[in-house]
Amino acid sequence: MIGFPILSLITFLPVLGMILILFIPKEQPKTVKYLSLAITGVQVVLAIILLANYNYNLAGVFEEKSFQFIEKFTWINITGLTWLGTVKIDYFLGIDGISMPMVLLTAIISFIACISSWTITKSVKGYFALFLLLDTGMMGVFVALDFFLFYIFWEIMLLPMYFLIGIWGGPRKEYAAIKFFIYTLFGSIFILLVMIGLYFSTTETLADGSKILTFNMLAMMNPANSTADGILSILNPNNLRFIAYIALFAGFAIKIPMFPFHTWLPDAHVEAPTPISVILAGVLLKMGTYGILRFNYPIFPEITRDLMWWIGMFGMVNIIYGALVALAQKDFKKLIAYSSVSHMGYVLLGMASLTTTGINGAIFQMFNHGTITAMLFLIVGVIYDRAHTRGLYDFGGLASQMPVYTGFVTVAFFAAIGLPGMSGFISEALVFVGAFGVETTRVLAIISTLGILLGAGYMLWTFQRIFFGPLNEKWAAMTDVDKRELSMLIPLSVIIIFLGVYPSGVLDIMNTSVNTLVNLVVNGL
Amino acid sequence: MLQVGLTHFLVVSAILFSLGVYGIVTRKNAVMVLMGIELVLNAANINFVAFSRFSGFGLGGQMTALFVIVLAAAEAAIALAIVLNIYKQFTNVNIDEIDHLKD
Amino acid sequence: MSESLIINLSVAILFLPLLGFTVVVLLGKRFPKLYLFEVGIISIAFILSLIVMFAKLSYYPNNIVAQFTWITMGSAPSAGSFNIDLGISIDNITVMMLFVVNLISLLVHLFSIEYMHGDKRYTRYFSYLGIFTFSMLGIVLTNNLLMMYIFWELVGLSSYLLIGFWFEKKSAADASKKAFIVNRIGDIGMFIGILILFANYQTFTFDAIYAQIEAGNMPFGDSAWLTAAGILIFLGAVGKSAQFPLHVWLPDAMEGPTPVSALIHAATMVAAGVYLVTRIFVMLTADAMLTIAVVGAFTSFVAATIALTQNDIKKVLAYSTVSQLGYMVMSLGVGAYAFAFFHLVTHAFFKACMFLGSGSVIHAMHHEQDIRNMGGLKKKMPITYYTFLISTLAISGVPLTSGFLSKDGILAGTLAFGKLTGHWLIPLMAFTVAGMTAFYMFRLVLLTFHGEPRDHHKYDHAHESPKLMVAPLVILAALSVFIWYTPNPIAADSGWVLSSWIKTPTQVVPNETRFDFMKPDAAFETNSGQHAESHGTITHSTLYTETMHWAHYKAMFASLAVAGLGILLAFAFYFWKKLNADKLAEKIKPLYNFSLNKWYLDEVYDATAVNGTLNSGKGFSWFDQKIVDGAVNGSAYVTRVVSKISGWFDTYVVDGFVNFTALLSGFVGLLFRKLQTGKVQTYVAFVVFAVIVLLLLFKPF
Amino acid sequence: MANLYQSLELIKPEIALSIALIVLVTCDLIFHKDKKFIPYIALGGLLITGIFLLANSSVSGFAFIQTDLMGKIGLVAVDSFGTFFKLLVIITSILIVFFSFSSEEIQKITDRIGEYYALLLGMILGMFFLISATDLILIYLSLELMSLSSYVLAGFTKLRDRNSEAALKYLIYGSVSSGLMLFGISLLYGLTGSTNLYVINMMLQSPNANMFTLAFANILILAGIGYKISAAPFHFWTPDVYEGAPITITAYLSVASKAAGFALLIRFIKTTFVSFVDSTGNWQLIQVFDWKSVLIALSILTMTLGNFSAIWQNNIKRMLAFSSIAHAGYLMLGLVVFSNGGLLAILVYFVIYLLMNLGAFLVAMLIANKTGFEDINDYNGLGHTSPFLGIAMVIFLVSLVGLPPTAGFIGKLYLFIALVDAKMLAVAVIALLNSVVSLYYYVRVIKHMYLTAPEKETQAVKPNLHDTILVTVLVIPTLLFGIYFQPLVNWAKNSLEILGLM
Repeated sequence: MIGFPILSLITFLPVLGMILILFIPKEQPKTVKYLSLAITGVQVVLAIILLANYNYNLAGVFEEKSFQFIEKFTWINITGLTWLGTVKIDYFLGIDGISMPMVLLTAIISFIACISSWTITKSVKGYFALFLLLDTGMMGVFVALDFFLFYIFWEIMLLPMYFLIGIWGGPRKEYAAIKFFIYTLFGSIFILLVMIGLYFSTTETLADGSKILTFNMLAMMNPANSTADGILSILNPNNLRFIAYIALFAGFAIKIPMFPFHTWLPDAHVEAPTPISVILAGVLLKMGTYGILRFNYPIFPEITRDLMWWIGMFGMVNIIYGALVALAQKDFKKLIAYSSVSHMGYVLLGMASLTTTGINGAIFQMFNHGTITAMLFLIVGVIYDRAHTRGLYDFGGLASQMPVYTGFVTVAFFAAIGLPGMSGFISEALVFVGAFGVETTRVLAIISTLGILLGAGYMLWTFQRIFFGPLNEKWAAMTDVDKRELSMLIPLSVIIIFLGVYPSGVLDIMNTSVNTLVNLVVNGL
Repeated sequence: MLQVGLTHFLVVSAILFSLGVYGIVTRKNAVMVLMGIELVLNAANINFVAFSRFSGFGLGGQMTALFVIVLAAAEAAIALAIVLNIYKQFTNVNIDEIDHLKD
Repeated sequence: MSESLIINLSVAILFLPLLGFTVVVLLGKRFPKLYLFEVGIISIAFILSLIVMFAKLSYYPNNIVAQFTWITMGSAPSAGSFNIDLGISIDNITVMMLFVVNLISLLVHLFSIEYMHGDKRYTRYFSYLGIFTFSMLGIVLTNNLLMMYIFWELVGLSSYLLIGFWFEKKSAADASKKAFIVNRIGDIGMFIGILILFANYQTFTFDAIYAQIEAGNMPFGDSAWLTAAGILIFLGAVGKSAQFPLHVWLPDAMEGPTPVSALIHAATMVAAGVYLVTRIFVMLTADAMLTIAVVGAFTSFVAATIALTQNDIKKVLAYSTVSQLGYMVMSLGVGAYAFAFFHLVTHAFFKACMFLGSGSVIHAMHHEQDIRNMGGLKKKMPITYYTFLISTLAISGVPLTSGFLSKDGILAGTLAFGKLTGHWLIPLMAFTVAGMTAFYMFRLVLLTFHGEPRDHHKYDHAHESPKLMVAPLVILAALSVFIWYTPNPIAADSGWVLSSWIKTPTQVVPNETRFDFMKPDAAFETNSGQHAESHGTITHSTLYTETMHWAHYKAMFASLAVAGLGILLAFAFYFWKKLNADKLAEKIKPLYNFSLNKWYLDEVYDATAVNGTLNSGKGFSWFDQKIVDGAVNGSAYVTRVVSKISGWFDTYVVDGFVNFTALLSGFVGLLFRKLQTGKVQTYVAFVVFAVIVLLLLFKPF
Repeated sequence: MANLYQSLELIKPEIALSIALIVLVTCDLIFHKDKKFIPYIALGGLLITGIFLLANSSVSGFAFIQTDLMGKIGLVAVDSFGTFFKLLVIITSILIVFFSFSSEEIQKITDRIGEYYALLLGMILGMFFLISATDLILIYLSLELMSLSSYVLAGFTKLRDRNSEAALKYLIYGSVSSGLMLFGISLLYGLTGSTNLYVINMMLQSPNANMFTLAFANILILAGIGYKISAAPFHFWTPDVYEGAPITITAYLSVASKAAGFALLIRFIKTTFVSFVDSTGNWQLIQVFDWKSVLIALSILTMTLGNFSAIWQNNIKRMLAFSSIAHAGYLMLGLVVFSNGGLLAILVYFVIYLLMNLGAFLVAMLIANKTGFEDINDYNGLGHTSPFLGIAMVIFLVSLVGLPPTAGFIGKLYLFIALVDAKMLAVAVIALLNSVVSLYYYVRVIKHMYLTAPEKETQAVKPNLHDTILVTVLVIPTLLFGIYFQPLVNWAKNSLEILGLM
């Protein structure tokens, strides 16, 4: 174990940076940028330190002692409320195999988004301050083990995101920003309600043996901690667990975004500046599925078992529907946005299988979609920076004009299509293997394979539109990718190909945890 | 002979109250509206006194009525000052024309 | 030579082209001479594969397998512990394929040095050849379905890149996309098939799966699933080997550079489908085999009929490739395993030779591809002509050629199949195709090389290709002669290839799901294990062996007859001009339509590819346009309409719901606003009203 | 006499306030020329009152005990609950005095400045008694004392028509409401024979009264209190008066006067209609009137109406007026659960509401001072030109929405905890959906400040040191209580005692 509170550091370092930035005079945008880059860089280093010290054999999931890098101390402790007993909220951080890949992903994507933000010229100070705040929120969501803390991090992200889209976005930014805000807030009120409900249904045993109500999400997973009459307690015959499950699921589903809650996504993506699209697709969408795996699955295993077909069904709808809509798009970025909808469907499908393979695939797909879609958005950004248009019909023949760029696009596109040798293939394959292996989701898996075909369809169609054919003379002066862009595209390509060849690099991290999770959901604690 | 009892007082009070409310809602002139308010207050006063007198509750009710009368006077003073102010600015005291503040 | 050395060499053969690709693609821009590095790499790989082939064939009768664990899943709660392994398996077929792939790849590399000279993406071209070779070798070497699928997709990628190599041309870009997507359709089937097997056996490895099937462990407890798995995996082959109805991509793929067509779309990649079926041969049930046989036979027939009238030199070759692939697939379907693979090898050589030859012609004619504009090239390009002629003889099944040996075996196989099962349509189609093949191939030769030149301008500039281009032709033509395969030009069985190199494996599916003739008879069961050491033909039952013997000479004579007829007709039409093809077509038009209704297929395919629209009245055209081509091709109409509708749905309904709620809240707000009149008396009235309402609502009990 | 002495001991803060009022009025009369020091008298008086309050915070008991009645029941109850609200009022008042230093509107009237503070002190005195009163007559008197002062204050500046209009509307509406309430009181008196809440409670425990009349009386009284807390449908005066009144007074009305109103409502219901509090902190109502349903209906109506109307507002004061109506709805939710948990939620919420609402008004005032803008559409680009005020405004508004990590979230959290604990899930869902709706209009201000490009160069608003400190004083706890709310809850937890019969 490491001698310093590494999780707190990795989470709150950006806030520190934000405060520093507020003291840097407005006239020095360079300093602000380099400071942000340094902060996110240190985050990556910390994430690698975490990985290096990570014990692959500890499961976590529901057991406090097998979580790693735990930091836990009392944050709020209000005694003497006769009717509530002691109100105690812990500052409780820790990671297991489910959150570790997400922490890695967040660090990497933030760093790359930070490089991508170099082109920002409007109110640089404000931009990077908000960016770093967003970073803290994202990291916090993945490391928090107390529901209350989780919820705070979850909501902290809303406002920076609103501003980042709203101030630095495209023409319809105001609409997109508020739409994002309203949708996610709508989702999170359900999470809040369930959180309170669970609070009243769970007790935690203190050191002195007394039992108090708790927000500790690990305690919520153990039926032994249920109160007798809590509204979401499994012991209470009139419990509302089913409704709570749906509410919680809906709250997270909006973030995924799951059909039919997905319409905020294309708008947000199209209007957001490139780095924010990268963050949005790379990390934020993962929070939805992460939340479902972290809360819905272990806390409500019996309902998860009942609803697995439905989860898979929504996954399937996402896959097919997203792909079909993507086919009809004329805007490059919108197309990528819908492809995200489609790809997140695989995550849902894999999760629905309730098998190790499927859930491994789902989490791996979360990671891979993060890197691949981040790259796709960077690619859109490259072309948009030069041409100031994203219309698919406006281009043509760029392959000869920008060969290096085309090379990266090929990597990203084929990774998105799920070409073997790239990370996306492994995760999609695992998802299908998992979903197909279970009777409940088998038919869904078969139908979902159509998504592979449609994916190839829209991706190749786009590829042809933009890169093939005779060069559109309008873009004869277009330059190939520069060093800064290379510095973003190369690491992502390397990650994508490396994980395509050596998927165990990520899969091994989560194996133990996923097995434990599946066991918990399928067989109970 | 008809014995005048509590009920009669209450009926009078109710009528006064209703008249007061009616006046408040329908009169155009601000002063008339204020009169309506006085009627409502006095309806309450009648109640207090009547209850105090007929139900054997002691003198509390009658004392209350005194308080209310004093307060009504104070209120009237402030009200008239404000109405005066209104007159200065709007050159009339028709309260249905004073509707600049609205949605 | 130890087993581990063979393994190591094979791995080296596999990864050398990848090295070539990586180096050339990354540094090719800076060092334009790097294509030589790629060529060198392939030469080394070829030499290694030669060594491996001889070592394996000479000293190791058994499979050599090496594998490692790729992904560990730990111990899953319900399924127990399982891992995903990758590995290579080297048997005789593998090493022969290694040799074939590397040889043709090398020759194509050499050919391309001249052919592609001056192209602006010259080095990139060679790097693509490298990645293709790598992917193809992966398919050859794999010992499991997952790796098969992985490399399957990777050849799809390299095919995509190479077909679209001249992406400035819209047709090339379209063709590359079409190829990838049509292949994907097949791949999905294959993927589901693999899923069926994995879901039941928790492994991707061929041997492990077959061991479980042999143990009577059916997928989901029903042999129908086994049939389904077989057919679904075969769907992958349908895509890659351009079988009906997914064959539409291959003719379009001729948009790629001609050497690429030779390497990928004639000799190697398209044969991967056949190779896949040989790999899963042992788990095919009778139903699956029949399906495969029918698909193969039908494909070969459809393609042959189409090839009869093509005028683009590469298109003719492309359809002939489809037709020959259909042959191989059919051969596997009827159980003639060894001949199928044999034909794969011989076909690879002579078809590569033809493609390279056509490349040579096209090169000489300044990228003229229409045979109606050629003629008389024999004098100008003698080496090209003679090599082409040898290959043509081979494909027509003229004795003394390799093609005769392999084709004859296949025909015998179909004949035997017809006799054994009563499915006579299959041999009928097979023989018809043999005749048509001979006809259209000779038509091609005659129109191209004989007669008077029809485009004098181009003819005058034509000249024999440089040495680097003709050398591969000569090598390949030489390999199309029987002597490399058997000392006896009329009995392939007696040759070393069929007698000792290609061993027909025993099926593992339960007896009741096999064809009768595939069931081992009593004598057989006693010494199972050694049966693979056979005398050439399928040895699964004595009945079958006898039938094959019965069929052997009948098939030979029949095939000779039909081939001769075909050649004769070709000469009659195009050399002696005794018959006028145009007139004939005019004269027998109604009959033509009626009797050879399949011709429509060709027209419909052609028209959809060009126009995207065609009146559909006949079942075929409808089927073709809407489902086969329509779903994927340039029109992609159905998909588009659906996606448009979903797009609309998304904008107006899903989004609309959200906006509607916003609107509703706005409306409610407006309603409330109406209350705020600004008149204080109204407010007071509201209060009084509210008091009354509250009193009515909450009046006690 | 001992009784009187003890009583005076208990109402020391009120006495201090009264003395401050007298001193202020006297000084105002004596010094004609220079009145600059007058506000400091008010400030001093408020501080001394505050100190007395703090000193008194652990004291509880009845003042002015009427010995002729059963037990020790007084006119004024001094308890921790009352002290809590009085402290809120004092804090608000002190802040408002500082606001007034910054306010251009108030600074323009130099000659009548004494009256302004005198009226303010009078109003505070009224609120203090209102908070503690346990007798209907005292309630009515203190309500009137408070109202009469506020009528004048609403129209105090007389700078524009709208000041006078606001005053007139407030006057008429207020008078009618208090008239209705008085009529209700008279009926209640008639039914129970007393104006003392405790006595009424006892009488109701063994009811023989006419239930219909009782309901009528209750509703009339509710109308009076509802007007004070601007609960729908008694809220109609609020937007008009808030818009018309000087911004300092608007802010004051929205917090202090609402606090007093809520204290009254809670105390009135708790002491009059609750029979006992069980061990889990639930209040058992006397089964004479269905307060629960009435209050649920009103609170839902209030928050819904407030939120939905606010969407359409362009004037920031008017928008904040509707927002304060909505918040009154949320606050009433704390009461409808009828438990100590709900009461705790109200107390916590009120402190937070004080901070964020005053903060929002303060920023709006500073902007209006400099630019004259009260229309949200004129705020375009202000966030960029005035970063400090912009960020502060964002924090206040986000807190009003109730998002973490601001204090507003904690307020909402406690409310919902109380609701879920009482298993009133439907109400909780409605309230949550309402808070989503509220996002629209709060964020609209943010949108205009940051997202919408201004048509012309926006004037930068640079707050001076005084204003900066004032804003900071409000921002810091708004953020701090969002992250570390333990002291706040502990304070509220110790302020739940409402003197009653038990």
